[in-house]
Amino acid sequence: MSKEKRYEKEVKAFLSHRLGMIGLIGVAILILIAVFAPFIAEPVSGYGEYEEKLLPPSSKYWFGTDDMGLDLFSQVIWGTRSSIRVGIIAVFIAISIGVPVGLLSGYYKGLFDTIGMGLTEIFLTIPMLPLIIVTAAVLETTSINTVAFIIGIFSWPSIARITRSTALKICGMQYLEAAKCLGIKTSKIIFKHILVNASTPIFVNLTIIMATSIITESAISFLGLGDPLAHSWGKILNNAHLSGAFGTAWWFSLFPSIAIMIFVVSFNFLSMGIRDALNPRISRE
Amino acid sequence: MGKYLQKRIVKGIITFFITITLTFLIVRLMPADPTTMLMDNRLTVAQQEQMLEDFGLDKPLPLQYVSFLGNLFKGDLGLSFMQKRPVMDIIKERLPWTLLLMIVTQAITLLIGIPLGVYSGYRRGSKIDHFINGISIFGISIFVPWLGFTLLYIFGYQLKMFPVGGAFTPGIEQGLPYILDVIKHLVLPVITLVFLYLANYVLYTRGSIIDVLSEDYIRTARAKGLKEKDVLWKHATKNAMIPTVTSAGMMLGSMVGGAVLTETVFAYPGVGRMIYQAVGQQDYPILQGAFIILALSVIIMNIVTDILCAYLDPRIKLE
Amino acid sequence: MEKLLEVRGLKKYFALNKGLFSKGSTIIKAVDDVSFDLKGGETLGVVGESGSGKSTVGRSILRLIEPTAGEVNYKGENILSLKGESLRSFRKNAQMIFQDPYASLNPRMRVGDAIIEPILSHNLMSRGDAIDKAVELLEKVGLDKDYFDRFPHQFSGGQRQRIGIARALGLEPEVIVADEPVSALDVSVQAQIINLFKDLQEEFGFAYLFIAHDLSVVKYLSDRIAVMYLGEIVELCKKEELFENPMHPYTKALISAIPKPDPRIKEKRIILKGDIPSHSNPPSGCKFSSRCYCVMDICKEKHPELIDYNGHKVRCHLFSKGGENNGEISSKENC
Amino acid sequence: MKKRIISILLVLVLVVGMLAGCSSGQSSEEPGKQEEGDKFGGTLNIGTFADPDTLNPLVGNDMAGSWILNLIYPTLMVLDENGIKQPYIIEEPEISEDGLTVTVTLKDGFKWQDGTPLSSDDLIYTYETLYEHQLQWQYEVLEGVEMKAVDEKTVEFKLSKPFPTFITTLGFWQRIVPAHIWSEVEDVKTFTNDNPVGLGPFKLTEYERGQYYVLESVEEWPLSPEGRPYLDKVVYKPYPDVNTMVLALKSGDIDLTAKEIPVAAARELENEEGFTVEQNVSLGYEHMAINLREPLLQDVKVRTAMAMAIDKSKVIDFAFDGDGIEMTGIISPVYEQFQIGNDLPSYDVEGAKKLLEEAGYKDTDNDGILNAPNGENLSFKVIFANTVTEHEKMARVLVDQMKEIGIELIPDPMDKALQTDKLYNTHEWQLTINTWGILDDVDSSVSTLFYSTAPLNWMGWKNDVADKAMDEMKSSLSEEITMKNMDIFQKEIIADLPDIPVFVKKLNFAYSNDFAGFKMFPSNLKGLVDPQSLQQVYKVK
Repeated sequence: MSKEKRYEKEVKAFLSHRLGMIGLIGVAILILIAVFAPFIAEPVSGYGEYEEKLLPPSSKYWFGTDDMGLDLFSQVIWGTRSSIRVGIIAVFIAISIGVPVGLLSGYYKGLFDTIGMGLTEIFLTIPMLPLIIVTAAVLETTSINTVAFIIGIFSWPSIARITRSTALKICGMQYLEAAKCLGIKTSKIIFKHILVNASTPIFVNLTIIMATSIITESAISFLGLGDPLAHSWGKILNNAHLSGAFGTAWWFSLFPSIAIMIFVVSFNFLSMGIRDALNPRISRE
Repeated sequence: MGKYLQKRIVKGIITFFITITLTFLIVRLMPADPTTMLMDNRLTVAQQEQMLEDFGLDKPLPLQYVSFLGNLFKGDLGLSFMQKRPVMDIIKERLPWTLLLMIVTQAITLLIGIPLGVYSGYRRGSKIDHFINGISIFGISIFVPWLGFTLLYIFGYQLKMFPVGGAFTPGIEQGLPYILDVIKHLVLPVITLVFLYLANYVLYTRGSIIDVLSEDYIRTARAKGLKEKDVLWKHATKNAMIPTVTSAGMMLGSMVGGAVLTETVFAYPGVGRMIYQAVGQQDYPILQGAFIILALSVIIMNIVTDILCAYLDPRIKLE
Repeated sequence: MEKLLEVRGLKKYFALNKGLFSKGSTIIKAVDDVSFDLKGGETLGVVGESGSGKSTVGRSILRLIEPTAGEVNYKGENILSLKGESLRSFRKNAQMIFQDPYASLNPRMRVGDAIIEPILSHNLMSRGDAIDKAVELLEKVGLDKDYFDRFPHQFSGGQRQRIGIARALGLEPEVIVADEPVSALDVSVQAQIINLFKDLQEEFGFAYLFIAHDLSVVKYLSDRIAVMYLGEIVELCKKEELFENPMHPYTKALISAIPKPDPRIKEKRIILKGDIPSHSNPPSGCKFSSRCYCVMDICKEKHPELIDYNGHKVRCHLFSKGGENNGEISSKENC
Repeated sequence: MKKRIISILLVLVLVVGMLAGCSSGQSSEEPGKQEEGDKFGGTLNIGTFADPDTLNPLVGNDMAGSWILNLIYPTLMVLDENGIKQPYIIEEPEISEDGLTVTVTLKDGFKWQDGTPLSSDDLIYTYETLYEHQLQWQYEVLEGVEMKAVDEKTVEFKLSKPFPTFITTLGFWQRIVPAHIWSEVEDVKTFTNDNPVGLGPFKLTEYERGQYYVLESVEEWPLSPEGRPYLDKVVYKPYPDVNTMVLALKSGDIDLTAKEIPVAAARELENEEGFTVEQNVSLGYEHMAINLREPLLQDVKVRTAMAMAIDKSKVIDFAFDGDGIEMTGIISPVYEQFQIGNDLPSYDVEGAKKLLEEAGYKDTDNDGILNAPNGENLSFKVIFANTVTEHEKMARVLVDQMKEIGIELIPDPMDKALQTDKLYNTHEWQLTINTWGILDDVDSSVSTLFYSTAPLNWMGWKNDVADKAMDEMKSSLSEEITMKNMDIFQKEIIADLPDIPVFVKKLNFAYSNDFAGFKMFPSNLKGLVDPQSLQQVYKVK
């Protein structure tokens, strides 16, 4: 009876948040596309027919074909998989660095805080994209996973900040003192008390990291530093760019750009919806 | 004030020091010998060794680091592998353009972003609020090179309103024609970057205006019978601007990322394009120098914005 | 009864740094040389205005903050030297009830989980047994067992304080530090909770260190009372002794502030002038001298010792020489 | 409110200040030159992809730099339209019968752009400096060479052994610098040469790095049809993004592309009015090299089967949009005279399969990949630079084609520097897709690629018969000996196949029809911007 009630208000607020719902639907569709990609479009590889190079959209090729005569619709569909994969890996890395750093800073404070927040500031100070570019160039092989890994490595500061501020806030709460006083194990304090409370802001942040990681991956691929063998949207744009088709075959660059936009917009809208729903000041009664 | 400044500067120096050390290491972690790229395939072994020696790359890493730091203090960022000119000179040529691009972008983004954010925060939950947010989020979602190229195609090629790339026309007359020419070249890249960064300011301002509007002094101001317009645009906006200004300093780092792509598409002669080219050529001294200068700019900007915020908000005590 | 807790020379100093480049710092003496004993089953009331250091004493005993100096012996063992796991296992012997029942429960945790969490954390029993115990405890503190699955925000302040008590009881402690446990509650609820404390003490026989900012709350519950001012104990004696024969001017002021049940009894209320002074800049000599209505010249020069006057301890120059009235101040009222 | 205004003002002041600061480039508007004929006048804007790395002609060897530097510092020898080296600012060199003395005479009428006449001292100074500081790779050519100025215009080179392509190699690659200026330079290696004083048809008058390089025509250039270039100015503008460059061409911001344009853009421009697209051929070729240190690749039958499995026309279609010429042997069709008819095995999938089967390769584990007798899969990694799109596409096609005969190729794109490192230093590779650059002087350049001890022979090919043939070719003074050895060399290399040549690129260049008189020279290094072309380009009125 009472179990679900706690979130009832927030869920209601979210459901009535127009942008948030658009985002949620968008994300759901993207996940469905990624999961069911094999049922939507045949994967393409190698090269197609010479006569079918750079064909504009038609009933046969909905998004036209690329400079290798391959179906762009299929590439965009399969690119969804790469994108979600990149996002998930980046998010995973960002959490596994950001959360511990944030916790150490916010819970143990002192030297941990100085070092942790110093590192965070440094990572926020260094221009991220150029550094990712250089790091991508440093790595011997750039598979889509390593690209995602690098993006994750540079995405953790925002997570660390949020975890830290939540930890600091909760450490100042009496219930944490109560828990300490009751002799509850530190690990339990951290997980049950701090992390559970930090989970919502962290989640909101993750959806944003998800969105930015795709933009970054696309930029890296576009600059020719990504995984040349992956079906990522950035790679399609890179092919369009290198083949000089930006100005000649509009469909080559338009559809992957739209895909990126849908992805980024969906995740941003979703995070906005959640944030607004959780902030009672925003939803007008 | 003095102490706050001191503290802020010391923190900045430490950040800077760690950043340059990190940069130094990353650049030297490259898997291939950094001179491989500049070795003409037909260079002899003796020439290769000479080249390593010329760039000080034959020494052990700690020694390289010491001389790197020593030179840095003298303002010497080393020689570019490819251009064989001091990196400092190369950056000096490029930096003003990037700064111009960024300052104009920042100014315009703030000028548009803050009012939009204030208004959508004030009308939170309304259609107009969703519209403003939706539009600005669309802005950050467009792939920059594609947006840039599309703008070039439409306004540069089709409508012939703006030049296709560059920063100014060669041989243009000094004075007003020159300034107008520079502005003409600036328009499209700035539009691209404004699109890219608008959302940040709109959302930041919106968030803080919502917080501010529920505070007591706003209620007091309303209760005193002040006009709603004045309450919103004078009292609330001033206070809501602080987090936005803070984020403006932080944004600088990420703006450089956008500059890499934008400057490349628009053939704009800034640091971003220089970085793009240096990556392609594996010109590590340039990359290293660019990072150092950029990190320094971001750190200084952060200090400046912190002080600016303290100035805007008397509640932040400069202790 | 045996001594359960011996507190000796407890000090807690904070250093306030002035800045990165300015040398030195101001030392704040939040607790300065506090000593007392707590016997098994006894209730010691600690009273003082906010800032008197009473909460700091309570927290230091439970190692929620680290004291600067002193000893806290629990059954002869100095708990200030405990570390890690041994500290954690000591904690089940001494528990705290917090002032704010709204803040002392994690809003994201169900009531039942909050109660069994410490029991499980100390491996006192299996999960199933812990649940049974939690239900039993809920009933013991006067709550319905159906509340087990609810979240704290569904309860009133008084109910939450009961949950907090149940939570502490789960560990079967011998000492409970109650830090202003009722000050955040409505007056009508206060009495219920105080009665609960009394009942539970009778049933389980634990000792209370009961912290409050006015005497009226501790009057009913305490066996002995300590009065604190600016980090020091200024008076410590049996409850009856304190109310019948208060010695320290500050204690007298506090007693006079208790609302009288019969408004017709006109007893002159002693109004203390000014606020409690800043810790960083306490008056020289007696710390109370700046507000004392009996102040003498010596008070501003010499810091008075705590003097045992037949088991009635007091820190005041009025009684410093063997408890004799120095005569000088007899002209002043109430002294 | 006041504060806001102040901050806006501050920003404006900064912007204006910056603009003032940026405008250091001096204005170069001069009174227009007198019209000497119909064709004179006009500015040609050329799109390039990058700035020159350096303006120092003794150090620079990048492509963007050479387009500009060649106009300022023309070389002694140039390519003609057929890729044959011809004298440019010198008369036909004389080579003594024993091949040990080479005499070079400068043509009359050349002056440095400061008015000093070009003399034999400049030649000697340049070559001596080159040798002394071990600059470029050409310095090696000067090993054991004695130079003497016979007179103002003539230099005599004494070689220690016959080297028939001595002067074509040196003269084609090495630009000459003025001795009277450069002898004052402290360190020629790091000299930035910011105000170059050249010799060529154009002089650099104004530039802004990253933006433009303005070159103005000289008053006198004897090699132009009418004594000086028709154009008043040539302006190079760098566009790092080729799409933007093409757009700039279409919108009239530039009139010519120095860099080749992508085929898709070329096809579009061909159909557009006002533009001409011209093609030339690369002087090198795209190939797949084989590391002979790898046990499985040591079997020549495997290598031959791989060569037979490649359908080169498909590769050209997809890797380079059909704009290529198939390689039939080890020598590019551009150098037809050296092709002897030792052809590569022709495309024959069935034949390749049979060859492998006979050699004992069978798919014993049924994974679709053939196994060697020792059980190992015929599976190879093919490395290539991730920035070269045609190699990536080539890899995609080759993966498919090798699959046909049961060989698995795993594409392994990587950073260019890393690829170079693997090829030259670590030898940790199996197959690689790469380009041989400009193969001038075929008879001598094959030995820089395939001689057993040559640094570029990272395939690790060692064939004594071929080595001997290459030795003899290098010092051969008669065409007969050259061709005989060329035949031997080609037979050996086709039999061994350490390298599988695939195709020669055809490159597209486009220009606006507002200009005419262009001449196309081979390779993207020359194209339409060779001084021989620009010295006679004119604006259509």
